[in-house]
Amino acid sequence: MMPQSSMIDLLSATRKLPASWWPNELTPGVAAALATAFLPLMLNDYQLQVMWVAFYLAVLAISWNLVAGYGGMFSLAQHALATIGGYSSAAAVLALGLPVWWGVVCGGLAAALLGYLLGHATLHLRSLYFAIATWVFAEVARQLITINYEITRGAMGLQVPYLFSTLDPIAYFYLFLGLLLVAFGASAILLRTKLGYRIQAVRDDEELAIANGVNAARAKRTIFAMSAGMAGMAGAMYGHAVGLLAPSQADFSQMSLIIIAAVLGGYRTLWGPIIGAILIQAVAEMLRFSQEGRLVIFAALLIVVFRLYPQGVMGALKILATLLRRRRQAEGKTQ
Amino acid sequence: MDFELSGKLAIAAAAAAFLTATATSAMAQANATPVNIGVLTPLSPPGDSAAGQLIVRGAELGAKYVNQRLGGVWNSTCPAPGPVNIVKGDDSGLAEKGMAALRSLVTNDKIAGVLGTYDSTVALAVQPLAEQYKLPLLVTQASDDKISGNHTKFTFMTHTIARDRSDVVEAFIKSYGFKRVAILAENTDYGTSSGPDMQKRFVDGGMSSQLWIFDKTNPDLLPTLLQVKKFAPDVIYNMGVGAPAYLIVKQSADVGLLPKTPMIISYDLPIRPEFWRNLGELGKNMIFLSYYQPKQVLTDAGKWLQEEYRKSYNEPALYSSLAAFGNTIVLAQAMNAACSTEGEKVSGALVKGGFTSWNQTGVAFKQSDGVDWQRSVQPIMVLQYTKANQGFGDATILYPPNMKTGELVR
Amino acid sequence: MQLLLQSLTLALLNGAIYALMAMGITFIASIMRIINWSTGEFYMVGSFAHLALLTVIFPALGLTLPMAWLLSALLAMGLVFVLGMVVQRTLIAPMHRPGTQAFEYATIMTVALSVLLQNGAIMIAGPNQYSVPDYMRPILLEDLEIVLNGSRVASGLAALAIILLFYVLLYRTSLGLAFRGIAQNRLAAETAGLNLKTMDMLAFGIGTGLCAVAGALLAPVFLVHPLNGAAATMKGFEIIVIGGIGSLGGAVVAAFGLALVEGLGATFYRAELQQLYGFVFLIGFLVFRPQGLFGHRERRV
Amino acid sequence: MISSILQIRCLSKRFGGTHAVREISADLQRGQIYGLIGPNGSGKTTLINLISGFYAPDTGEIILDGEELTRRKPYELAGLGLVRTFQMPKTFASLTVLENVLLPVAGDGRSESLDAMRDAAFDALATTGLTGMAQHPAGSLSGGQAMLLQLARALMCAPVKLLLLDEPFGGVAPALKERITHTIRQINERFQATVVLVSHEMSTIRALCSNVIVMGNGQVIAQGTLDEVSASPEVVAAYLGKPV
Repeated sequence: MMPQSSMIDLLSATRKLPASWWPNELTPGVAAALATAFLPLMLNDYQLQVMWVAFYLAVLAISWNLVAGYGGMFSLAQHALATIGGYSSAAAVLALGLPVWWGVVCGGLAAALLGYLLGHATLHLRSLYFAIATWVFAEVARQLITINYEITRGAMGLQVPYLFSTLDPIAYFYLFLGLLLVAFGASAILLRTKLGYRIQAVRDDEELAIANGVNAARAKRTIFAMSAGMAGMAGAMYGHAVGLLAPSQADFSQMSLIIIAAVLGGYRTLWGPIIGAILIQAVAEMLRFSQEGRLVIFAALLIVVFRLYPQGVMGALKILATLLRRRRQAEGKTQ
Repeated sequence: MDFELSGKLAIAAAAAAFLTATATSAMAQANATPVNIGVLTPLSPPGDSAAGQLIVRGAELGAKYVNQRLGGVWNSTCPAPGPVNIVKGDDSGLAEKGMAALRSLVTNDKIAGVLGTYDSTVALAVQPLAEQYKLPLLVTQASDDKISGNHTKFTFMTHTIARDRSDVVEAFIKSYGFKRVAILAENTDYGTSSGPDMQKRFVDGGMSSQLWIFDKTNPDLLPTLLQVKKFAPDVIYNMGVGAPAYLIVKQSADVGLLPKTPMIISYDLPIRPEFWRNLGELGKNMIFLSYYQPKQVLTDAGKWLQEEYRKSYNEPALYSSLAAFGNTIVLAQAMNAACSTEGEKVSGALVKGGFTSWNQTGVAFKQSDGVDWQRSVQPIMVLQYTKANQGFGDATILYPPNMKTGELVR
Repeated sequence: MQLLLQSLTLALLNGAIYALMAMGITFIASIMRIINWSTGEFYMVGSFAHLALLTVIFPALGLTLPMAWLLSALLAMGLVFVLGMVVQRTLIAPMHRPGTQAFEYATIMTVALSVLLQNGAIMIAGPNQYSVPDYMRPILLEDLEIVLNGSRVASGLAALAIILLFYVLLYRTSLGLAFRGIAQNRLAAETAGLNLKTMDMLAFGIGTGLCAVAGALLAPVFLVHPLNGAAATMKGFEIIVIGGIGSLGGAVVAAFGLALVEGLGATFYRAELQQLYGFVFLIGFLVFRPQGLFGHRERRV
Repeated sequence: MISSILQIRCLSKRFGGTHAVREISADLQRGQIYGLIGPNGSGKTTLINLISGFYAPDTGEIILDGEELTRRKPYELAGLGLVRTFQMPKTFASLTVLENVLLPVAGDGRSESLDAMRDAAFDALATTGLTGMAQHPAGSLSGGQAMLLQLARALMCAPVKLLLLDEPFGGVAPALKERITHTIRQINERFQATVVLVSHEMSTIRALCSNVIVMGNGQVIAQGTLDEVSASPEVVAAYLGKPV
């Protein structure tokens, strides 16, 4: 009775079920990370520096994609949470005398806690108000860091200890590659857990999710705090990689960059933020003849790509793959 | 045999000739190889791209000057490797972008020296990299005294720090008998390093002084200025850069502080042509700090710059451009003195000093104590306009006393 | 006392200006349910268009008119109105696809647009700040020892006039009725035969035009340069939240309230916290009255 | 033995000036299928929203199987066996059909692993005839299929005590109506679940429901078998809009 195509679907469905905690996306992720780990053999200092900055941006974009893309919470505070992570770590290291690694942990925890509180205060708001509320949070953070220059040194920049004793970018390349792999793996696994399904269900239809037994508010708060923690930890590592913190990291232009990276690569996809961040860095380096025009070209690129493929580069790749498959099937039939 | 031998000889000769020719042409090519000098400066937000553009203009004209007037680097004593070329690196005013840009300049462009840093954060972040690469770093306009205070081997500073400005403003204010000073500083590294320093100085010196720090993105400074008015200062020190500087002037008039209270602008903004267009009558009697004045005798290089700048951009060069220009030609001179583009040798030459820049003071980097480590101190003048739409050259020099050309008009 | 009086006078003038700054963003949000993140950039484009018209194009045409500034500001508004409609049709409308959350996608588009316009302006306009000649001579209220900047007064009055015109458009014309219907319920308005595509395009044009005329009018007060739109964005967001989306009256009241809170706070307490007073005010609203002053709670389900 | 499953006492809800539900009391029996009918605007959907916790009642209480519901959070109700569907069929559009069906298992307070419930999910898909769509995004379903998906999810909310169905046949292709009726019966039989069915289609009401509750103007105006209520003058008046 059952048509053949749906039998095939059923079989593949059984295989693709969220049965295992090891998501399908993770295998190519680990493979790519392993391949990337050999890159320093071919790259010079500068390229390594560009790569680690790309990885850092990718981590922020992943964390934002988690709240905004998968969670449907259009937050505009990711850059500020990262900055807060950086300054919290600095406080732990400089004021309390903790080791730098502990500082990084403190930075992540502080950002997660603030994220949780911010989520508590704002997540009941409708999307438009929520976006503005998070933007206000970011702006307040930036201004407070700037105004309290007696403590933070404001725009003069706060010097913090480096994570490693060397300035060699190889060390930071592996550090941020590791962080990126963790962030990618964590979100891939998270999306396959019950919490992951809950948050995606809430994103699609909050009422329906509630009617099916999902505590929507709690799911949103949890994801928001996790994403904030991820950003905060990345921000803390960033501070100790650059050796300097400044309120300009909490400038909205940094948030724009995170959004551009995530959306250009593919909004609501696991690989998108990574592809986007690396693409942005690569394009920036190709455009070295026109430094001033860098952001103009990014924005134009985003507008064109996003207009044609709202799923970004990932969307374009998917369409390409479908076309190729169809052509192959067509060829198969003619033969 | 003979034939073979002569044949072989001929071939050898031909080969030798070919090799020589290749080598010569290669050397000729090597001679033409430009020496790259990096300009690391903010060219996109959140950095102050307006300042960055001025710095780039100065550096590019500096390279032009070196190539046209000095005949490139290594012009006299060493075999000349060729012209100087400016390579831009955008730091967006961010430490991490600055590091990446500097690494790019070193790795891809093989720069022999870098100048232009504008934000203190960027200067502090790239300082250790410059050490690592043994790359001379000329800090053009970052003003935090930690930069020279760190006593690093390859960092050189030509910019004034908080203390220099405080010295001049304090001496000027004292000599004219002002007693109540209102300081309005923007919340950038410039404002937060100099503002508090200056206020402390005035209070320690027995004057009454109050400091207001304001957000650079806030265009409405009226509430702040109402507080200033309540304080009733007899002079206002305006530490805005760019738009805020204009806004302070305009809005001081809105609350009635101007034209009664004298105002000092902390840099040479008033020499720009749009100053009068933007402010009109309000610009009358404006006092401002400047690092040069047209009647001041500039060096040939300085004169050349002002002329070329006016030709290219149809306005006078501001301090940012002058400083970047100066840094570029100083770096070129140091390379010439060292007969090398190697960082170690160039920085050695820089420490020996004795370079011409755009002003008559010259540039020397002594390894003095504290914040004067490898820092070349530049003279600061205090000027005043006395009429609306006055030309920059006609402004009165009020300070230093030995250059004074007129009295303060209140 | 004199200080209080002066502070209040300035806050009133600022209120009118803030109201005009916020009108565009509120209007677009109420009709299209998106935040126009490029509000500040349309403000900036408006100010540059005004600068070009008033100081280059008018003199070149030999035009010497009384109140040329007003004409020029209105022309700038018209130009940006057209630009806004083009942008809406080509970039924003296509983001309303089935299965996508229009809010997010359109907002992302406006973020990209804002980066493009801002940095484009930096590239084209260069590092300088510009101003246009003052619109009016300063007004001296001698008894009160208060000076009022003529341009502020002129632009404040013009702002009020434009807001009044906008009010007439919204509440006294059939087009306005249509807009109000859409703001209430898009689905019902569409069922009632309104062409949402055209109306969205018009709304975006009008909204950006309002931002632009604010930028033009304020050219002598807040200067013309590539980053001058930041304030308009900031005030716009604050006023949207305080006033409630879709309420013109709310936006006007919120604008004056915000100007008062900021002005009084910064005049009588710490001045460097000026912008934070507005934020605190706003956070208060988010916590205690998230629908804003005159907004209404949406029924769920 | 208590055969009553849901007790409603004096339930009221106002929206501004309109009294959408006024002082309704009712007692529903375990394992019965009730039809909830009444003219448009008579308060049927408001009543469903009140029982399922989406509206907080102004007065009154709701007791499900001995548990007071009014103080419970809406998301807790699913765990207590109270399941509802929506009039406009709702789906989690970006999740696959299979993930949609598994979602109740991911809800707070459910301890089974998703893996363990896979077979149950396929059973639910088979019951609703959606097996072939398992890997398709739910956003691509037709209205009728989406309605079936709601029922498939209900099957996963085991054990279902009370199933509230708001217009499950509205705009559904005839071929699928049969499937929906079949699924409703399945749920009813398998869990001994009480079903409240809001519908305008008297033929399906007649086929499915043993009991019919008629609402008019926010109140229950009649209760009994379909034939009994059809004969009631109040019901006729309510439908024709005449005063009693």
